[in-house]
Amino acid sequence: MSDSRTTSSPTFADVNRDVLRTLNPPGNLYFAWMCVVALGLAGFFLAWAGQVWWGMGMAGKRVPQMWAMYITTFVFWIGIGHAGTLISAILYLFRARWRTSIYRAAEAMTIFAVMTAGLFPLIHAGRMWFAYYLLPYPNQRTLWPNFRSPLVWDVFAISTYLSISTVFFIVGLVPDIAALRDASTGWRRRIFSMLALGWEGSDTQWRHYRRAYGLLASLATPLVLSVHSVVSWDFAMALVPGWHSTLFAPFFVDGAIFSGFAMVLVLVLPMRHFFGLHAYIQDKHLDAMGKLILVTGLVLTYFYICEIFTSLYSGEHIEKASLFWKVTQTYAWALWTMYFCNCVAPLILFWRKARTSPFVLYVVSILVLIGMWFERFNIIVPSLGHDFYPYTWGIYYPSPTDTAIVLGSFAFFLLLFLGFIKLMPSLSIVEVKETIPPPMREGPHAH
Amino acid sequence: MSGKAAVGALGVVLLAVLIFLAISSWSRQSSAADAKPSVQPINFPHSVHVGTYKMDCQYCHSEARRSEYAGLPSVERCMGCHKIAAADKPEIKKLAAYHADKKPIPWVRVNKLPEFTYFPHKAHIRANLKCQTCHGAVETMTTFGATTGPRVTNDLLYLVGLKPGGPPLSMGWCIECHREQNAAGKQAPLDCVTCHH
Amino acid sequence: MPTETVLGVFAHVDTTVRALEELRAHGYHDLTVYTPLPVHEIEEVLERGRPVSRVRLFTLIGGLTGIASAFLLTIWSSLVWGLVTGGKYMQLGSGGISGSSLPPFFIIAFEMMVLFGGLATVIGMVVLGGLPRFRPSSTFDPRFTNDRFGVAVHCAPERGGSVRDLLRAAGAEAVQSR
Amino acid sequence: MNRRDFFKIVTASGAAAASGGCQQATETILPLVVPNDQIVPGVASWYATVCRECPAGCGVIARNREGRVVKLEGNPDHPVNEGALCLRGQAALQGLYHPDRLSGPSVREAGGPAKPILWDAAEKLVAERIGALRAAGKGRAIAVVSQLETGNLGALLDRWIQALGARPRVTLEPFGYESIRAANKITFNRDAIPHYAFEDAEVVLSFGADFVETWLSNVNYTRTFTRMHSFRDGRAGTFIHVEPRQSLTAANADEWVRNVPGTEAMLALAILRVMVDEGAADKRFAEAVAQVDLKRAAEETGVGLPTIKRLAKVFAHAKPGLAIGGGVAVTGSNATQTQVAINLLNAAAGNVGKTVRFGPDSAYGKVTPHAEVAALARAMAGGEIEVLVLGGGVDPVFTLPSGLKFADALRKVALVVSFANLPDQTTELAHVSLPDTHWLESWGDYAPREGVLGLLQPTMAPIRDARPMGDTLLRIGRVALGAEEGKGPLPWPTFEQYLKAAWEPLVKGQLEAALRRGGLFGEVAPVAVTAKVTAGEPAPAKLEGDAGGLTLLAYPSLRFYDGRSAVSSWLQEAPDSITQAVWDAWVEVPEETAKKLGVAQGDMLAVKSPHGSLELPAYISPTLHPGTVAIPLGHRYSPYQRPRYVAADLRSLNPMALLPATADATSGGLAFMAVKVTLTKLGTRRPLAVLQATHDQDDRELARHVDLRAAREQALRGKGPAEAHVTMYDNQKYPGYRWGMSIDVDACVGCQACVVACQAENNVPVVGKASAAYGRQLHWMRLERWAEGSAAHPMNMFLPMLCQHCEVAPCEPVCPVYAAYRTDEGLNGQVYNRCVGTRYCGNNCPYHVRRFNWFQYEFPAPLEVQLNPDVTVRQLGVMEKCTMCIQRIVAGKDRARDEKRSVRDGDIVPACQQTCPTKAITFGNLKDDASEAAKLARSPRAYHVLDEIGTRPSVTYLKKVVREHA
Repeated sequence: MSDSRTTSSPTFADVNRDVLRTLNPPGNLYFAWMCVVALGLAGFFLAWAGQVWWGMGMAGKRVPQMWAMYITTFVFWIGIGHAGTLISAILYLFRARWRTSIYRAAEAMTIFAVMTAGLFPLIHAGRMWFAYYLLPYPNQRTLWPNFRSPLVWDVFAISTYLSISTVFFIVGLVPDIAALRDASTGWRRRIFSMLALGWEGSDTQWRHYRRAYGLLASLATPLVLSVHSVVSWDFAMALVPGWHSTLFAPFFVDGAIFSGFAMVLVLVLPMRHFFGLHAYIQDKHLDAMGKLILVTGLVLTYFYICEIFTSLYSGEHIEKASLFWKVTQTYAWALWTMYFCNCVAPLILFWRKARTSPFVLYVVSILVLIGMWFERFNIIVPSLGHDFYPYTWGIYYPSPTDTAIVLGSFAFFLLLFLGFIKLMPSLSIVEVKETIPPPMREGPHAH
Repeated sequence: MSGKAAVGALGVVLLAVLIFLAISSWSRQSSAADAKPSVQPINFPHSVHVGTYKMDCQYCHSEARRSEYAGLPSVERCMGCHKIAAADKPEIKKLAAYHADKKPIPWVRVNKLPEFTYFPHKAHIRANLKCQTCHGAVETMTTFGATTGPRVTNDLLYLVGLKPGGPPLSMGWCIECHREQNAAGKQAPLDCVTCHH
Repeated sequence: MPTETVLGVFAHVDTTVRALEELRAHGYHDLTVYTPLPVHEIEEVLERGRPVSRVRLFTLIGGLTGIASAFLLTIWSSLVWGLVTGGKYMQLGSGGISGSSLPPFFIIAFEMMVLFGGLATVIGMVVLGGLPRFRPSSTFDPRFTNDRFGVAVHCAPERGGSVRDLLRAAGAEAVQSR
Repeated sequence: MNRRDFFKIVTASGAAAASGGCQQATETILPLVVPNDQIVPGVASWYATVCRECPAGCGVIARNREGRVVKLEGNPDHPVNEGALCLRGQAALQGLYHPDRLSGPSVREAGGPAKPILWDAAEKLVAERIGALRAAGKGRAIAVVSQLETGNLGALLDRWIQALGARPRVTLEPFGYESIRAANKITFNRDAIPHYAFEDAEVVLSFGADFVETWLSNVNYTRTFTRMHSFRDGRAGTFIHVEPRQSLTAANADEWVRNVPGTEAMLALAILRVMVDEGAADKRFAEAVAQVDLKRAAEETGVGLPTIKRLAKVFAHAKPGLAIGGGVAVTGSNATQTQVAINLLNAAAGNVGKTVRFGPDSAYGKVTPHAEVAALARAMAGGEIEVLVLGGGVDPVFTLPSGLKFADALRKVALVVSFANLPDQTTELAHVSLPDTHWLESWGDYAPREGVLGLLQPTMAPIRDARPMGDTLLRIGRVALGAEEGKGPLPWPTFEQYLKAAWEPLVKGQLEAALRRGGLFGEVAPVAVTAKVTAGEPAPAKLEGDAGGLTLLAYPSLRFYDGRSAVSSWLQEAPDSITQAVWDAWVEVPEETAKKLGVAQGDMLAVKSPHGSLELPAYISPTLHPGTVAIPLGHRYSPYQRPRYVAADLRSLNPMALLPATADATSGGLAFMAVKVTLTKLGTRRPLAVLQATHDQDDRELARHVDLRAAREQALRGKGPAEAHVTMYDNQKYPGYRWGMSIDVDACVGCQACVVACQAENNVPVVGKASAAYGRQLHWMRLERWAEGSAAHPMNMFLPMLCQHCEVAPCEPVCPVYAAYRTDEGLNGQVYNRCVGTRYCGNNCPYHVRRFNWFQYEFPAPLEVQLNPDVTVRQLGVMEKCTMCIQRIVAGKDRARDEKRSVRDGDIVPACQQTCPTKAITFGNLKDDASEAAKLARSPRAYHVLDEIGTRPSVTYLKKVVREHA
């Protein structure tokens, strides 16, 4: 991938054209991917239907691993869902301009990841047809959810996160949809007109818009940090050795950012390649992303060390036994895979050439995603497998049902994302324009 | 294009599975059967027995004071009066036929609580509760019927801020009464597992 | 009073800014400026002397409502049954509320604050920005969402001519009356 | 009496009421046709009867709801079990409601399938054959085999036999203890099995007698053993057990002595020799041990000389002691010699008359010796028998050794009439099947020992078209004799009338009272006996087969007895306490041998003897004597369980397939230890479903122990400082009661009765082998075995683990919907209908006692009739756990309120406590300082499992007391 196309700066009209070009009718490759997605989704829903019909026993769970791959994948997707809002909110507040070309895709990824994650509590519940009991709705029995339960905190945190991310996303989209509206005809135009809410880009609209956007960003920032903290408390609030740790909140947030950025790269690099967006997603963007992955990876390594250290230093027999078992016994392969993927693999990003090489970045990102999935797996399955009570120690084996659902969740995510890139501008027209020099009759000057 | 066909087929499969999920989920929602005025094998008018002849409920439902169930009168007990009383009426002839065949009368159940609910009549009779409190104005019913148990519409009304009160034999309705009794100094349990075990 | 609206279409930021400066200098304050993106230079001219957007008030009220309703919901609903879990409880007795399980409620309060605050912010933006708009305003041109800037001046009909001249002089590509 | 008609109707409607999670669209309710004062719908009635699952004859009371029996409990008035019941008794309901129970009489052409037939026709068919034989003067060609019937059914059978001139009746009880009788005849000149007064002994020295499992009367002896042994009762006696295998009884011993199998006689005489040598026994016993060479004995028994000396010292000093013998290793060719040696030990120590009491003799003394069964088999094979009548409860094809070739002999009989009510290996070869009623549906009587007359009465109407065996035989006999009812040698119309007539002189018109009590219970005065000293020839048992092979120990199973209880899926799923395996059978292989063969647990082994072979998965035992292998008796899958719970049709699980038809020459008893076998690795695997991941506590102190001396000191000083709980929060207030439980680990013998009782009471489903192996069993209560010490001297602790009802319960706050919460009365409530199934509570419970409904579990008809109507049947996807029998608590409070009082200690008894033979479990109000549970919770031995987590459980455990010298 050459840098030749990035040399001359595009104009505002180029931006509109380039971005709108991504919405052209898709080619065969796209449909080939859709077929893969269709297969995955069919497996996903059939497995789910089987599980509802025959019971949770279709999934490989047991005593003591009453939670296993569903919650693993749930936390994984929630983690993925962190990069988007982080990029759009925190980096917005820090005025990191390199965010502009990737933030739309990242935000979409966030929403879809959270939606995917949101399926898992349903899939996971033994009686999902009563899942609405978790919502605080007034009813004749005067029964309410237990606000002391971390799962109810999850309900609040995740639904708030999904709502605010969606709002943030839509607010960002409005001016772009207006541009879309003005560039399209027929029924598309009618739909876009409705979605654009009649946006015109007048000065009044812009001033409230800018203020609202800033406020949303400042609300979303603590939210991002809180969501994965709350998810981490699902574990930290429990007694299970290997879960009961105050370290978990920052540990999870960092891991979430780490995996989120990896997922952004996994999605953005092919987009850049296939849509020819090299002018907007430049090497400096990749470099910045690579640095972030490196830093969060190093922080994560620090947390791993802390985890082991506290467990050893505590002198707590059961904690130590749990750790020792994880490191050396049945699931040791998963633990060492995780250490390799999350601690060793990102180290290559110390090297600048690696940070700007799409291939290396892609490989590292995939490894990071694998590693982060295994991190959640290692927290859940081996910890439960060797906890307080030796009588019930046991090994969890995934069943075809769990496997189909976990793989199917990736198909579900891809369906949403692939659909999105063909329906909505996956680069922010407005914000990309902000990064290129505005048109000046007197010639460009420093911005 | 095969891809488009696949996407279409996927849509159909997904729709089918979603409908399946919805139906199977809904069918597992164990709600109490809401029985409308029922077609009974013998048209038994409570209004005549309770209203006109002022019979005590427990004369027929004699288990109520000592058992979880109120009980139904044995065919023998029905015949105790109806050997003579109104013996020529067509409905009573049906009763006599059951008696002659030594067959129980297959009454259709009207009041039904879900299987996970333990409701002892005994404790409520001990607390001097009137049968009509729960079963309605039986003395006016020519055909006994009741619409009982929780209803989705009821929860929806609560959701929009109305308080229609619990429908009869629903949990909210039980609880309301138990709370009132406790406020009046009686001991009506409010512990979940007293009724759900 | 009848007014005339004059629309100038610009291709460049600097010409737009110039036109705005000129218009302000000539006392035209009833302006609508269309830009495909928020432009710092243009905002600088327009925001001069204007109060800060009231959207933040919406955010504040929304956030406070969220906190209050979260505490109301959690505390009240805990008291309805007063159930004990894990040795923690909150019960309403003759001596007031006994037991304490307050700390987890702060989490709910935080989430509700963000949710209500965020939603209120958007409502604020929509209301204050005059959205949703079902029919395009008369001065809007589809190019304004692409690469053109528009300055619409609302003035008395008799001053229309001078405004047109002013806009043209500033460098407008086209000047129209709407 | 019209009660039975009545039952039918109510039973029919009761089945509808017991439906599971699914709702029926329309439901009809059926009133009774005729009112009945014995039954109030919704109120339980109790009927006393006698358990016939084994010859121990415990008293049972059956809880009848709406005409169907839903639970069995021990009869508290019955002197044998005093309210306790073992797991087999608890599971008898599964036989009653077995889906495969024969639906009516049937006939079968040779080799063909069974065809239904009408009762009259079937009876006629048999009667004509018998009549013809009798007419031809060939009455001797008629043989009757029944299980042990000491009462009037036996008497009636004998009258029938006499009337028809048939061969004397043979009773078939695989465990007949003939050697004890023969030895008693030799030593005490009394052909009887005495009553052993465990409770009066200070030291019990058992030579293989597995009294916790099957020996004579397991509930009675477990119960009285605890009274002698448990620290709680202040006795703290000593129990020494000699056996090559660590059986459940051995696991409860203070000292388990692992000997070479078959050398018990030698060891007993060696002990006697030491006693004589050291002057602890009368000189007249010197004659008996003249030939005993201590050194050789120590060598051949594999028990060191110091141990022998110590055992002798301990036993001799006991005032009194008790020596008993039994179990598989004491059935060999020298069984009678062993028992004689044990008799001499008892006599020498002066125990006879004190702890060994003749007079109240055991019913087992009336079993016809196995030699007679063998003679019958020979007669059958020789074509002498033309009609064979097999009573209910006998399954000779399965329970007799393959060396006897009983099946072949059976095929030579022209007409085999079976009264069994469940299909088994024998009924498959029967020509006419006339299903007997289940004992819970029958009249009868049974005397487990002299002086104790138990009465059986129908506790419900037969759920299948079955007729009492007595009635059928009476009718057949009359037809065969050509007599009418009321005349001839068999005048009685029914067995019920025969029984009532026979009881009239005993009860003098007070039969109702006897029925209510469960029988007539009296004491028989001990009879004085004098011991004759005979010289013992200390020879080890002779074994057939490959001299280089391993001795096969085919040991009786606690769960299945001789196999008759194996039809129960509850028992299949109640783990064997030692191995914690469920469902499958296994071959227990010593570690050394396993290493040599290179087998791991679950690897298939072919076990070969000269008489047959078996393929079984291996269970590697670190404790088994290296020269042996052990296979439990009685394992089989009954047909209905095949598709549902296990993958394959596994019928050859029984080690009887390997045994020769060897009998002890003196007593005629069947030798269960008679052969050496060879093992071959097959290379395939059939993993065992073992519920306990490890028997090593990993220093977590789940089950704790204390030395006897320390325990005594602490008991004198009282309780040390109470555990202080630091908390920032207000403590919970208990306005009324606060329920709690105490479990004495010292008393618990690990018999699993509580596990099955809980399953019966609380509608706990059966999950099958695959699910159980994968940690998905649903038992609310489990019995853990924790082992400490070396393999040669292990110390086992049995820990019943159930919901701890923690005050600071980790399961509760994590539940998002309050389905788990703490009640005002100190229970952890679980509201099934609120549960969404997040399983968070299950993860967070450090004890892992919460159970999840992974599937919609079924109760195949008619087993659903057994469901307790007071307990919800849980839907798929919900969590469940021990409720401390909340339904019993509610009922207890209701009773108290009726009587306008508060609940008294002992009013409410959960199912586990109720059935416990050792009274290890005590439930009560912890707020009441005087309650038994509260007192035990303050004991110096009290502790909480995993108390360092701070869950503050309501279940208090009491440490096991370890005898120092052991």
